[in-house]
Amino acid sequence: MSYLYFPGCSLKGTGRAYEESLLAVFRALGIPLAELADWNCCGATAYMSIDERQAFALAARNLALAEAQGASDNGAIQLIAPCSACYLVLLKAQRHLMTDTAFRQEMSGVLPGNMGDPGQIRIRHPLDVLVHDVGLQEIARHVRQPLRGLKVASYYGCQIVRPFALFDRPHDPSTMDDLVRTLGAEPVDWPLKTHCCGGSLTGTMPEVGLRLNYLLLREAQRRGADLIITVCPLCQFNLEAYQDFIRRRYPDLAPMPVLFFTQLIGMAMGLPPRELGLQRLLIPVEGRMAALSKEGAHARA
Amino acid sequence: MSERPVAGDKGFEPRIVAFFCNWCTYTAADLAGTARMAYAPNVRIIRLMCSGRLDPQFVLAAFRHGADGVLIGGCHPGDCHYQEGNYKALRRYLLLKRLLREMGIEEERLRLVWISASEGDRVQKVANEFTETIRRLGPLRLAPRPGMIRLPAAAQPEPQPAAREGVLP
Amino acid sequence: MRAHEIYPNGGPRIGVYVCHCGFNIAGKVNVREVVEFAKTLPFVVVAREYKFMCSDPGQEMIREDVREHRLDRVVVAACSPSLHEATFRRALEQAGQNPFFFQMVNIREHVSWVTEDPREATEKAKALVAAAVRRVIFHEPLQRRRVPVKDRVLVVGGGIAGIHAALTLADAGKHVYLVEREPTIGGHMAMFDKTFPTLDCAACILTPKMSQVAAHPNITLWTYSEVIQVEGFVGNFRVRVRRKPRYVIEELCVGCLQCIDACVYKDARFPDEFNLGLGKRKPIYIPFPQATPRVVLIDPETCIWFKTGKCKQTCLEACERAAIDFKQQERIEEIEVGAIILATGFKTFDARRIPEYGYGKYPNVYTALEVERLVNASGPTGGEVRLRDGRIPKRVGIIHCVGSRDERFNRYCSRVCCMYSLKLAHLIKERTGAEVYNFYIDMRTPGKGYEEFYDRLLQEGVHFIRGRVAEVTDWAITPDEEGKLIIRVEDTLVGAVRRIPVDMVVLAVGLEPQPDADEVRRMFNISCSKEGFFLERHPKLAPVSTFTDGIFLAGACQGPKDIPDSVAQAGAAAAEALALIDKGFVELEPNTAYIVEALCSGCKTCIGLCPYNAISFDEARMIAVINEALCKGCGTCVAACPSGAARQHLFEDAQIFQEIEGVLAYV
Amino acid sequence: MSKPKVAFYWCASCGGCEEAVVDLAEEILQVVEAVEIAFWPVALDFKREDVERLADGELVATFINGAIRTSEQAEMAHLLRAKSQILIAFGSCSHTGGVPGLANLYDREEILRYVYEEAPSVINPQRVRPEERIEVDEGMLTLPSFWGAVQTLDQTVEVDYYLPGCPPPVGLIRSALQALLSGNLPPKGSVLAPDVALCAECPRKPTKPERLALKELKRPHQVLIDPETCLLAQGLLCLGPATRSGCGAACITGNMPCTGCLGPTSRVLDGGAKALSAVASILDATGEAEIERILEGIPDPVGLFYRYSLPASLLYRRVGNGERAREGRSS
Repeated sequence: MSYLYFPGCSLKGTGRAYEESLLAVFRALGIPLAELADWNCCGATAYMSIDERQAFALAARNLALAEAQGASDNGAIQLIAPCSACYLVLLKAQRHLMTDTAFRQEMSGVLPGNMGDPGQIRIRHPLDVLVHDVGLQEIARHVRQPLRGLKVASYYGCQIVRPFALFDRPHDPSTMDDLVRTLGAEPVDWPLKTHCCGGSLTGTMPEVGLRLNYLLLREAQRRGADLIITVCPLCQFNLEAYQDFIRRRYPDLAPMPVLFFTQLIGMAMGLPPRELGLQRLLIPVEGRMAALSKEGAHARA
Repeated sequence: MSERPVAGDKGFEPRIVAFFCNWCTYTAADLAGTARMAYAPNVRIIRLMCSGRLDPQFVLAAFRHGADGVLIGGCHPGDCHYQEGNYKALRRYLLLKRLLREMGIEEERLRLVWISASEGDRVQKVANEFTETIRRLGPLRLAPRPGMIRLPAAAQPEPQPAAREGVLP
Repeated sequence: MRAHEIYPNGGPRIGVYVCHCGFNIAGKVNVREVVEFAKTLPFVVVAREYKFMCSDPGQEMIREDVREHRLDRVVVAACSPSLHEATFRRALEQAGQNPFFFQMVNIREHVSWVTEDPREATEKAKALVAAAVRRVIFHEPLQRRRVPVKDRVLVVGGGIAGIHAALTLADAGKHVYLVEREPTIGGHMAMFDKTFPTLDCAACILTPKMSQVAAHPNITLWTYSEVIQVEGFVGNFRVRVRRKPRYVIEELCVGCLQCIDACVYKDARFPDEFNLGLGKRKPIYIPFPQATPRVVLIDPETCIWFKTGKCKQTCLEACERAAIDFKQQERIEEIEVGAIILATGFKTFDARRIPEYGYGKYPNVYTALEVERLVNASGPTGGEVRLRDGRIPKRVGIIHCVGSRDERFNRYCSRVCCMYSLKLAHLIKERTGAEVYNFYIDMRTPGKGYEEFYDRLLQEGVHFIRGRVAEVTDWAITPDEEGKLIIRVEDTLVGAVRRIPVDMVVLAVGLEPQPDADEVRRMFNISCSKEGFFLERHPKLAPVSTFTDGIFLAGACQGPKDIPDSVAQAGAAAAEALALIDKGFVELEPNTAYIVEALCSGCKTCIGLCPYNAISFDEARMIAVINEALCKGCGTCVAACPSGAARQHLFEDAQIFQEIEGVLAYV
Repeated sequence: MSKPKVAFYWCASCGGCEEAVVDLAEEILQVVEAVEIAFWPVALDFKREDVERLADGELVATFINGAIRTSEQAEMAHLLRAKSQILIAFGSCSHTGGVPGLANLYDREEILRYVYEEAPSVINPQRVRPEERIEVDEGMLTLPSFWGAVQTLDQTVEVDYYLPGCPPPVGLIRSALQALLSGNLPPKGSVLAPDVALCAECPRKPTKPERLALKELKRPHQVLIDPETCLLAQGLLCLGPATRSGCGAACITGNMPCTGCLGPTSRVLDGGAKALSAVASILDATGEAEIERILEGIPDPVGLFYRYSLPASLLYRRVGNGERAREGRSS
C-alpha cells in the first residue's frame, strides 16, 4: 500500500522534527510516502472559526488534489495527515462534502479533479497507519535498541480521537501505550491523555494556558514518566517550549522532554538522531537515555 | 381499474400496496401511528396474519390493478409468530422477483422487508424510501389487459364452488 | 366478477361508520367527505359519522341501523383493529348479526396520525374504506372456536414479581410451576438491605413470601432450572424444563449445612456469586442463609472431586440424610399449562463500558448493587461500609444515570436509580457518617412518598450536584486530593467545573434486559421493544399481556420498574392468567385454514409447510385434511395450495383481491 | 328436422387441435351422423361467405382453437360468435393463449425483425417486410394486420365454454360433445374439465412423499427419470399439482413432467403465480443465498409457469420500453 502525505504548515515549521522523524521511520519500514503536490493550508483552527465555508473550501481543495493524485492507485486513496488539526479539519470537510450536496457542487466547479466521490479518500493519522496497517509485530521486527526501562507518558491531545473515534477509544485511547510496549519501553498510567494542552491560550491567555501545561507536565513527572510523547505539533510545542516560563511560576517542575511519537519509534529502531530531528528538542533526551542504558548495564551486571 | 389521475403540481404519485403481517409489521405500523411518525401517504396497508399467507397472485393482482410498487412486510428471520412463515415468504419473493425480471418489471418495484413490532421508525423509513424508489422509477407501464379478470371461483359467495363446475367427466 | 353481477337481485346491505376519534382522526381527515364518498359505494345502505364510534352511543348507532336497515355487513373506519375490532364485532352480535360480517378500517394509526397533508389523508382514508366495503361483501358467517384451558400456570423467574404472581395464583387454588434459574428464589430484592422510600427491611418483607412459596401446596418450585422449550398455544402450552444437577437431593436435604462445615476446604475461598464476589464461599454452599429452597448445592467448577476425581468427600460423610449425590444428572420435566407469566427480571448495566468512571480500574469504585451487599447486615462485611482496603470512607460520591439516559448506551431512564441512590446515600451516611455527594442530571422521584424521601435526604445534609460526571480519576492537583478519587463534573447550577475528592465512588448503574432476553422471547414467541425489554401488547390498555395470547409479563423484564410497580404488575398478570383459566376455555379467532375436500387433489404440497403439523394425509380418501384445532391461522398452506383447495376463513383470496382492487381504485 | 349445424375454426394454432378431433377415431362418424358440419376449413372446402350467409345463431355450436393475433382471426371470431348459439374455446391457445402466447414476451417489432431479417434461415438483404396494403398494377392488395400482442379467445369475444388442453384430451372432447348433444350443459363460462388438480389421477401419486423438500431443481434432459416415482420427488418441476386433471396424466405416463396445458382450477386467478408459490414453498432452504442457488434451476420462470397461459395471466405481456407500452394492441 502507498500513502499520500499531507504535511500542513506545522510540519514544515515548528514541527519540522515531526516531519523528519516521520519520513525517516516510514523510509526505514519501507513504506513509500508521496507528498501531496501543490497542497495548501488545511483550513484549520482560526480559519474555521471565522469562515467555515472558506475553511471547508481550503480543505476540499486538498482532498480534490488527493483524489486526482491518488487516482492511479488501486483501492481507496490513503491520505496521511500527521498534524491533529489538519487531520480533523480534513475529516470534517470530507463529511461536509458528503452530506452537503450544494457545497459539493459549488466546489466541483472550482476545484481540480472531478470530486467524484469524496468518501473514497481515507484520511489517516500516521499513528493509526503504523499500528493498524503496518502492525506492531512489524514494528517490533525493526526495533534495534529496545527502550528498556524508559517510562513514557502518551499524550493524544484533543483532536485525533474526538469527535471522530476512528481508530481508538475517545476517552481512554491506548494505541500509543501498545506502541510504547512494542518499543521496549513502559507506558505510564496517566489519566491526562486527552486533557487540554492549552492550545492557543498559551499565547492569548498565558495564565490559563501555562497552568494547563503545568498540570500535564507535573502529573507526568509525578507518575514517573521520563518523557512525554505526542502526536500533535501544537501540543508538542506547548508542552515543551514553555517549560522555563512555567517553572518560574511553579518551581517544582523538573525539565521533561516532549517528543513526537515518531521520534521515539526512530530511536528504538536505532535511526541516527539527526534523521529524527532530536537535535531540535529544547529539552534534550540523550542524557536521559544515556542514564538509562547505564542503569540498564548496571542492572545487568 | 381506475384511470391514473391527471398529474397535478406534484407530478407522478406512486401507488403502493403493502402486505403487512399482523404480528410484527402491521403492529409496527400501528406504533408508527401512535408515535406520529409521518410517512408518505402512498402506502396502502393490507393486513395478513403472516407474510407466509402472501400469495404471489396478490402481488401480480396489485400490479394489474394499478400498483406501481408492492411492499411485503414480515417478522425478522427467526421471529415469525408462526415459526417460519417468513421464510416461505422469502422463497416466494425471490422466485417472484425472477419472474418479474423476465416480464420486464423492475425488481425494485417489489420489496420484502423485515420489521419487528417495535420498529415503528422503520415503517416510516421504509415507506418513505420505497415511495422515493418508485417515484424515481416512474409509473409501472403495464400493457392494458383485454378481457375481464374473474375472481377465483372458490371464493365467490354464490354459487358455491363445488356445485359450479366439474360436471365432467 | 363484480359484486353486483353476483347479486343481480339485490345484494348485501352495508353500513359504513366513520369515527372522528375526537380530533385524532377528524383533525386530519375530512370525515364528512369520507362518509359522502362511502354512500356512493355499491351496496352501502347507510354511511354515518360519529365523534367516538367505540362509545356506547356509537355502538348503539350500529345496532339500531342493523335492526332498522336490515344491515348484514358493517364497516367501521376508526382506529387499529387491535384496539376495537372486538368491540364492534360484539355490537353486531348484540344486534343479532354474525360478528364476522364486519371489517375495520384503520384510519387513525395508518392515516390521520401518519399523514401530514389533510387532503392526502382524506384520500387515503377513502381508498381504505373502499377496500373494506369491497372486502366485507365477501365475508361469511363464522363461529369462534372454543378450546379448553389447562388450569395450571407456569411462572418463569422467582424474583419478587414471580413470587408474588405465583402466590396470588396459588392462593386462588391454581397449581403453579415456579421456575427459577438460580439456586434460590428471591431475585435482586433478596440482595437488598432496605427498600425505598420506607426503609423497611427487604429481607423482612421478602423472606416470608419466599417461605410461603416453598411451603405452598399449590406451588411446584423448581430452582436451578430453566425453560428450554415451549410449544402449543393459549390454554394448552407444553413446556420442557431443564433441572440442572445440584448434586444434592433436594427432597432429602434439610439445610443443616453440616456438609459445608465438613468440606475439605477449611476456608471459603471462591468468589461468592450472591455477594458479587465481595465475599467468599466453598464449593458446597448455600447462596445466603434464607435461600429458598434451603438446599445446598455443589459447584462442579470448584469442587475438588469434580476437578480431580480425588477427594475424601467429607461432605458425604457429614450428611446424615445421605442427600449428597455426586452422580446426579440433569432432568427434563415436561408440563402442560394454560397460561405463562414471564417475570425474568433484569440485569444491571456493566459499568466497565464507561471506562472514564474507572470501574474495574480503581478498587474504590463500586456499583450500586455491590454497595447493596455492603450495607446489608447479612452481606460480606456484616453491614459495615468498608472499602476493599478495610478503611471506612469519609467522603462518598454517588454518580447517577450510569448507562441510562445516555445516547451511547441506553436512552431510557432506568426509573429506580434516583431513588435507590437516595436510599444508599442515607444508609451510607447513617453507617459511616461520611459526606455523601449525589451527582445527578435530573432528580426523578415520582412515587408515593418518594419526593418526601428526597426532601428528607436534603435535610440530612446529603450534597446534590447537578451535572453529568465527566470522569473519575486519581489525578490529584491539590494536596487534599492526594490518595483520593476525584470526581470531575460540570456543576450546571453553579456554571463551573468542579473537582470533588472522595474515598468511594458508587455508580448508580441502570437496568438492562437480561442478556438472554432475545432467546427467551423467541422461545415464548413474543416481541421485544427497541431496548430489548419484552414488549407488552398495548402500553396502556394491555400492559401485562403480550402479542401471544396466554403469555403475560410481570416486573422488570417488561421495562425498568421498582418493587411496588413490579408487585402491582405481578398481581395484574396473575389476575389475567386467572381470568383466562377460570373461564375454562378460550375463544379463538376463526381464521383457520380449511380444505375443500372435494377439490383437493392430494398433492401434499401443504402438508410439510404447516409449522404445527395440523395437516395430515388421509390415505383412504387420498386427500389432505386440516385439524382445525391445531391450526393457528397463518395461511401459509393457503398461499401454497396450487389448486386453490386450501382456503382461510377471514382471509379468503376473494376478500384480499377485493381489498387490493379497493385500495387502488381511488387514489 | 334438419341436423344441428356446427362449425370448427382455427386461429393462431399449430393444427394439433384439429388432429385431436380426428383422434375421436370412429366415434367421429357418430358425430357426423348427429350434426351437420357447416364450416371446417381445415378439413373441407368452405369459404367465409358460407358463414356470412348463415343467420345469427344458426350454428348450434362452434369450436375455435388457436389464439388471436391478427385482425383476420378477430374478425372470424366475431363473425362466428354472432352466428353461434354456443362458442367453445377449444384447446390451450384459445383458452389461455397457449404456446403462441409466449410471444407476449416480445413486442411486435422484435418479432417481425427476427422473422424477416435475423432468423438464420432468412436471406432478405433488402429487409423487405410484408405490408398490410400494397398497390400493384392489378389493384390494392391487403393482408390482415399483425397485432402487438396475443389474446385469448375470451379476450376477443364472449366465450361460453372452454375445452382445455394442448390438445384437449379425447375423453374431454367426447364428454363435451355428449353434453352438448344431450343438452345437459353446465353453467356458462365453465371449463369442461374436472376442477381437481392432476395429482388426483396421477398413477405416481402413491409414491409422493408427505413432506417435499427440494434442495435442487432438475430439468428432464439432465437426469435419468425414474418411471415410477413422483416427478417432484425426483426434483423435476411437474406442474400436475397446479393443473386440472382430465388428461389421464398423459405426459407423466410418458415419463415427462406435466407442463400445465389444461390450465389452473377455477379457484385460481393466475395459474402461473399459484404454481410459482407452490414450487417456492417446497424448497428446502431458509438462507437467501441458498434459495437463490436452488432457483438457478429455473432459468426461465415465465416459460415454466406460463407456458400455455401468458395472455390469460394478470401481467398479460412483458413490460417493455415506451414504444411497447404505447403500442398495446395495434390493429
